[in-house]
Amino acid sequence: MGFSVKRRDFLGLVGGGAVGAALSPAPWKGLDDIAIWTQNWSWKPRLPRGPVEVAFTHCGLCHAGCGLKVRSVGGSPVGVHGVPGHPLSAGFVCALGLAGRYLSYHPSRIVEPTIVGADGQRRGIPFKAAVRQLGDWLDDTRSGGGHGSVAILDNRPGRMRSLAYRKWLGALDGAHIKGLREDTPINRLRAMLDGPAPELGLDIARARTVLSFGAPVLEGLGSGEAGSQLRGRSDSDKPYIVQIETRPSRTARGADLWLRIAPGTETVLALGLANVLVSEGLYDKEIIAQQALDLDGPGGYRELVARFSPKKVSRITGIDAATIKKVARRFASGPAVVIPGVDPGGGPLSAEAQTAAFSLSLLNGDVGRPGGVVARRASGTTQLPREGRLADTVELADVPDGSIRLLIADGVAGGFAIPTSLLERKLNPSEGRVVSLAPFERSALHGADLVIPSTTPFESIDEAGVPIDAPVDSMGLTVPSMRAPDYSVDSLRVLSMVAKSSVVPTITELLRGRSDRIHAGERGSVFDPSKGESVPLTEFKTNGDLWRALTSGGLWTDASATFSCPPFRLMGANAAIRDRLHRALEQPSTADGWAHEITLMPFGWRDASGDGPLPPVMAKLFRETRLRLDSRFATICPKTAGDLGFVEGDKASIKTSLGSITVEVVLDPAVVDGVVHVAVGPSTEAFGDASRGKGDQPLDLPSCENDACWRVIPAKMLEVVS
Amino acid sequence: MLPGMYEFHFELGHLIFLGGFMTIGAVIGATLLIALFRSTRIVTVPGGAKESTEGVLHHVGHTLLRPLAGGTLKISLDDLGTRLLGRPDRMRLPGIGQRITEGADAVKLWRKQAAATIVAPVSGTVVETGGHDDKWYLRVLPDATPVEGENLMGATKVRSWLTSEIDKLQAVLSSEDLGLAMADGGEPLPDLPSAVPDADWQKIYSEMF
Amino acid sequence: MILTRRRTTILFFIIGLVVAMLAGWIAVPAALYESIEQPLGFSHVVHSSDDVGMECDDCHHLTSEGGFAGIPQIAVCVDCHEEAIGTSKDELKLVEEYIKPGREIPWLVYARQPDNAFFPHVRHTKLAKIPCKQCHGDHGQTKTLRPLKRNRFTGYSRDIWGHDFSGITTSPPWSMKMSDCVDCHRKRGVRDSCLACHK
Amino acid sequence: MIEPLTNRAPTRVFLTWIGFWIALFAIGGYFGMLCLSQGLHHTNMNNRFGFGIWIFLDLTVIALGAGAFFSAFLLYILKKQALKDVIGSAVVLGFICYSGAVVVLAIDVGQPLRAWFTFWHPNAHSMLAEVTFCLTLYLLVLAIEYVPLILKNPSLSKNVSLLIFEGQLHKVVVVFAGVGAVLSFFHQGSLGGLYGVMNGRPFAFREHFFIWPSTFFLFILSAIAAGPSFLILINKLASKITKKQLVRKEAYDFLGRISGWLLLAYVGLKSADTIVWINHTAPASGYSVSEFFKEASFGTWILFAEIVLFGLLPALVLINSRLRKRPSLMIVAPMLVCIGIAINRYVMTLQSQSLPTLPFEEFVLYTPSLVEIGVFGGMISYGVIVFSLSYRYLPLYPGLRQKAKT
Amino acid sequence: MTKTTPQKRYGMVIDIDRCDGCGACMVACSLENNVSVVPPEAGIHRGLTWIRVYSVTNEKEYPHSDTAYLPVSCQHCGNETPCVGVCPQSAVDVDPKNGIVSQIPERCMGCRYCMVACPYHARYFNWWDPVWPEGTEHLLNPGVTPRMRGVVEKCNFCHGRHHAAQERAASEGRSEIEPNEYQTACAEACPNGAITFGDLADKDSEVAKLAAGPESFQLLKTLGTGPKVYYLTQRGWVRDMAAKTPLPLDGQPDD
Repeated sequence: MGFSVKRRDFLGLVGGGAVGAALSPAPWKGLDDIAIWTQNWSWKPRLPRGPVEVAFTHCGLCHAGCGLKVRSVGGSPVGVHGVPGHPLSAGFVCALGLAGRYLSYHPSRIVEPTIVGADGQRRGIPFKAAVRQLGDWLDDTRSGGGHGSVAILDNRPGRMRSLAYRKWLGALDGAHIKGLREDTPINRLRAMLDGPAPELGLDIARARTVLSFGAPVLEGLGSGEAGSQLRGRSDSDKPYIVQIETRPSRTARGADLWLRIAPGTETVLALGLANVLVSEGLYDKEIIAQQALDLDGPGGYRELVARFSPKKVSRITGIDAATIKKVARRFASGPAVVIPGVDPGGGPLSAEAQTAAFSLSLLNGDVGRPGGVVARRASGTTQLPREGRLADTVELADVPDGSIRLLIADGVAGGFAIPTSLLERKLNPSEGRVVSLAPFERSALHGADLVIPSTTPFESIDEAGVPIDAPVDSMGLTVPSMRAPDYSVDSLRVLSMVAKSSVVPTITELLRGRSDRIHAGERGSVFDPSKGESVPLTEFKTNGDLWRALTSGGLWTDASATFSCPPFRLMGANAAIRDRLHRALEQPSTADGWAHEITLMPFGWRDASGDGPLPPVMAKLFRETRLRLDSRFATICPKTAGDLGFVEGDKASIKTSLGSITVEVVLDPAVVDGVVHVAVGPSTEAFGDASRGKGDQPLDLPSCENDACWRVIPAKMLEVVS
Repeated sequence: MLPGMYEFHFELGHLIFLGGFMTIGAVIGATLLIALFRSTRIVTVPGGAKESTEGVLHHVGHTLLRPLAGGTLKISLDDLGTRLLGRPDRMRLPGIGQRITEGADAVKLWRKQAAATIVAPVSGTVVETGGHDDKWYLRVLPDATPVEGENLMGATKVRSWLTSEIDKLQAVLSSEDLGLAMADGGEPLPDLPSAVPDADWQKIYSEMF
Repeated sequence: MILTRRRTTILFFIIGLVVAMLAGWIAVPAALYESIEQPLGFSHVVHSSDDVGMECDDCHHLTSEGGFAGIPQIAVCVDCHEEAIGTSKDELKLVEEYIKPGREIPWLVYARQPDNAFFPHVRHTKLAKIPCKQCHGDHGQTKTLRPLKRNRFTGYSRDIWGHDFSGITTSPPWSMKMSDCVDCHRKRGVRDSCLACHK
Repeated sequence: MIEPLTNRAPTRVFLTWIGFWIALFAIGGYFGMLCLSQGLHHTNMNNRFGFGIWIFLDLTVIALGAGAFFSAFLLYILKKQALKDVIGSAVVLGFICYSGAVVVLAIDVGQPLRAWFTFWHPNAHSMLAEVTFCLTLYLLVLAIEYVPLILKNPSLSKNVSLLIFEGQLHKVVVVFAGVGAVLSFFHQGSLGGLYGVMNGRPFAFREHFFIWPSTFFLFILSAIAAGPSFLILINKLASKITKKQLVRKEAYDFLGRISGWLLLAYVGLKSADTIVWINHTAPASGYSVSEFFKEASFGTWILFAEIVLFGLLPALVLINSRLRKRPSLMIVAPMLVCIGIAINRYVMTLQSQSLPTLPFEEFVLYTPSLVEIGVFGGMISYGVIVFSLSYRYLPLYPGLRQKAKT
Repeated sequence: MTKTTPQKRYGMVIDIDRCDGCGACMVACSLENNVSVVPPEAGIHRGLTWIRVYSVTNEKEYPHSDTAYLPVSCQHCGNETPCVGVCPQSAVDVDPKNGIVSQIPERCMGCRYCMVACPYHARYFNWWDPVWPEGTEHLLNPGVTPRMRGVVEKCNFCHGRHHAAQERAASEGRSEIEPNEYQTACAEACPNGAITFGDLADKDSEVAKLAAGPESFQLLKTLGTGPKVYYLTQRGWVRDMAAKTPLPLDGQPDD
């Protein structure tokens, strides 16, 4: 009867223990600590601690050169903000600039020099061996090749660094190729002027009308000041924005007037507008008669334009004649700016379209007039301290095919996407080699034979860009706010190690040289970001003071200069372009070769320029919401979808002769019937998910035979049942 | 939750909510403790409800054994015994946890100066006692199961044994010339002692039990 | 009687009780907190003595932005300790291992609040005029630096929970967990919402 | 060793039966661990669907588990002796439903280790806090009511002091029945209040009486209506599987009658509430009810099904004593009742989240992922396992007397 | 429910006609508040976007097609705040001093009831463990703590900046902050100045004037939660779209 002593007492012991434990703080603190543990899991990042320092610099990620205020703790930036009152960016920083600091840790960051071996496999090699290899390739290229066999692809040609490239190329009889950028077309206008013309800028802020042929005017074109601030202004003399574009881009949707033209008919519309200007005499007859060299006579401009009556133009472009007349009259009513756009993904307009567009500016007398095209005096960027021949800068389109045997690509961010086929065609088929000096792997150059890591704009000192819409020249520095990793090396240092003959100066010497020359010029004023106002240059006693102001984030801006427009040719000097202008009408909007099912129009997001890497946080715009459609989606209008048998969300494949991509269909009533718009990027790999691979590359599709224009691509669209 | 906590402010919502919760918690705790407390001390509690008769055993000492779920047995007076004793004035039941052995006397009942001792039908430990006025019972855990013994009768044998017992009672009563104890159907009156007060119940009890 | 052997059960009960209390009050705290030595010895007394003549806010001062500079950077020490002045081995270690290579001293902060707590020193010292001793104790008069007692499980310093393991502190330096801050705020009639102190 | 009660299935048969359910339970357990260790992205829930199939499961199971408190209340307090047969299975069923729901909630919640915050920093105005309090307390009461059942197992009942304790517990069961009823009244109601309180969701928001929305009372009524039906279903199922007549006819009849009348009352109140909601509450917050039922997957058919097809119909069957005699109807009607309650919980949980509130949002549908279905199955199998073990080792059904070995 | 009228009522006014959907506010907000990036398979309903720009078209053919962009963040509802009343462990709280609805991730149990209750879907759940690219730990904003898996997070009007402004004011001896010292990251980053942030209770503040203006409208105003974010537009179809919820009881369109 009863129980063994052991069990009953054991229960007593346990009971006592429980009561004892409950009376001690251990279990309650344990409970509390468990909850705290769920807040401090080991993989949760620790916040940087320490005092916050504030510094000012410029953003080097694109040529807009926005001013930045950088808060950093312990030497690494923890916050990037705009600089209110900055002459160029007026406090604006785009999404890419805000998150630029994360690019230095992007998975597609190149951390060691790599070379593609004979077996086609890419493997790492030490820096010394990479430079020696580059030197060898350079030697056998110079021995065999003619002019332009060595070339440098420069995404921002106006910098001091470009001067050093041209001096280095001068000695090797190489070509300095201009990468694709917003202000590439401006040189077309300079080519139309007779005689030497200074650097040109577009004075959008004071223009009465802005005629944009597909330029992303309201998406941050140029700097914050003129570009996207336009939309923010409600004052009466705000420029009337006319967007001539096929795609319902953000600018098109936000413009005051959106002319939705049929794909590839910009030239016809421009000449149509010119027809109205000429026929209604809405231009200053005496001046134009003196200055326009090819106005009259057989095959002259007047005769060319006469054939583009508004009725005929409206049939081709799809814009009704009345609107064409209204736009032309508004254009002629005051200072206006014409911008033939360069789409970050769709590439430039055709040469004849650019010429036709600029002819309107010339006809309207806007060149040299405030509110139109203004001159930007070069300041200390034209000559190098020491002697030596400078290679001339050429357009990618004007480079003869197969002429390049060694292409060195300066991979600084900000250049627009270039189709792989276009580059390959310019390379010598047998021994063409590409060397990429870039911080990241870029899809256009993913086939580079030799890759040498360089610094990102946040890690190295360099010149900030000058935006397309800046009325005057300026000089600001991208003062490094992060420590450059030791595996990255400056491109100039690579060239100096390779160049046997001429001495290549370092970037700091170049910048200091320009700063001293500007100081000698005693022109313009210097903006101090910490105080937020500008001080005339004359108050800086020594060039050391100016250099100190610039290296602490200051910005020198030139004084404005007047510039009278020299005589010009309305149809440009190039005979081929003149000929294509004359045949613009015969070429029906859809050439017979294009009797394809659909017209593919690739486009790119202004601040996510197609193929480069992006800070992961940009995924908020592309992946975590549908605010921007990336390269996985294609937009067509419901009518086309009906014809092709697609429904929203279907998987479709877009095919051209060169390849195909798979996309998901999105319907948008504002798209032109028979057209499909696909963004060239960013692919998931751009956000740092390297494991996902490149994904489809819309820019692999265009073959762009005629003068490197791939904005309009005939293609087929097939249902992919998935 | 407690006044010391950060955002605790004596607001109506908190009072009702926590007050209700605390009281219900207290009620549950209290009842548990009471049950625990009771099982460590002896307190008699009113008996359970009527059970079915299937599987019941009778013991010659006029006690019934009814097996309960869980292997315990319920011992109570059989029908004849209750009629013989009616409402006992006093009774003494074994304590909970006390052992009873088969054959030894377990329960003592007094009725009008006569005392009857009831013999334990089976040996085991008393688990629960209960019952009021005439319906007392013991719940016992038998030492050995299954319970058997020659003094235990199944339903079949009990009928014949019962008639002999009634004849025996008849004989004892008649010796006391009290013939009136039997209801006309030959069934003893429900409460014999009150019906036949002046019989020598002490002798009857010692005879019958 | 069922519970015959009550006495032994009660005995076992008491044994269990005592053992649990001892564990709860003494063994668990000892095991829970690891004590870690500071990288360098440092005597506040010597530095604030008359011949050296340094003030508290030479090292622990508020920045212009109102933030608290906390424990000084190596740059502050370099002003005097370019070369070893005294003879103490700590100073030698300071010069050799930190000043020369220019490395920051990894001090262990006693009152380190977790990442999600926002404690504006400036509002407490400048506006509310609360002396540093109130929370940090008389650290200014110490000759050597006591080892940091850190909770192995949460990584918090023991100064947060308080040196009495029950978490109840009766006299300054007050411990610095949420309930302590709240009591002090409540005493002064300061009524705040969560985001006042949470980041 | 605890050996089973007599006349139970041979061990081999039992093992195959329980083996299957244990396998299902293991799968559910694995998926549960997956969610707890790696996070809730394995489910198909998203920012538009904070509550998914698990919350629907919890609500339905707790509503069906109301049979426990209601039969305890009827038996011990209102002295309805007919329920004596089913009280054992009712308590076990209730315990299974509540403990299963709590475990699934622990997996569903993002930070289960902080669950005690609800007790330490309660928000008195939150319905979910009230549910947490009363649910945990009632789970304790159910456990207390489950203990005597366990103590009745023959091998355990050798220990006399346990038997005595069980005897005492039995004596105080009335208190627990009362407390259980009060607790269940509140948490069943608060589960309903979860939805009626949301002034941000016009589909779910209802008129308030003092601080309780009408769904508070509707959920209680529907729970005590569904509880007895679920009890009938499970007991009939158990007796079919064990091929024994476990519960007497009167018990089934009584349960059916109670369930029928309560369901009728519920259907009446529910229709009244819906009418008020259609004409007054929803338009007041700017939403026309036609907009709520515009999508096919949640059309007006679901409202009709819930109230009429699965509400009124079974109610009419169950209140009619003649129909209650027919055994086939006594299975179909309770089943309809349970399905009706499940639809109501499904609609309140998922339809209110599918419907867009912002004008530029679209209607979004939700389908559970494999992991969610795995845990759902795991919880069901947990219930079957516990019930099977209880039936095998514990005397659930007093009527089924264990034959005395004579 | 603490119904004391707060001394300040911080709110925002977003001019829909100026917003062109560039998304700078979303990126600036995520950077300022250390909001992590979710894995690619997340899809559009499992992201963490404290302010989320919806694009809405008027469904018309060219040339009448028009698009409006609506940035929607937490509206910091002032009246019967839906999420405050439902959180079981008071992880959500309306600050009586400035009307900001706070969400404390350390107290949040992740039951997601507040997400279901919020009509603006302004609350986001960490379905994944927030992961930061290798080495970027020291780039985070020290003013805001990163969250952990299994908790809800929402816009708190960049409260890290409110703290910084308080510290700066305190260093000048002031305990209250001036209106221009505290501005949210989205308002600062917006290139077109579409977002204005300020104290609605202060009558002569920019926000209060715009909010009281004729062009202002609110989302889901008929629900009566008293949102503190106002939208401006001169485009009729945008206003009709916002008021798309059927006519309130009295039948007049809510203008």
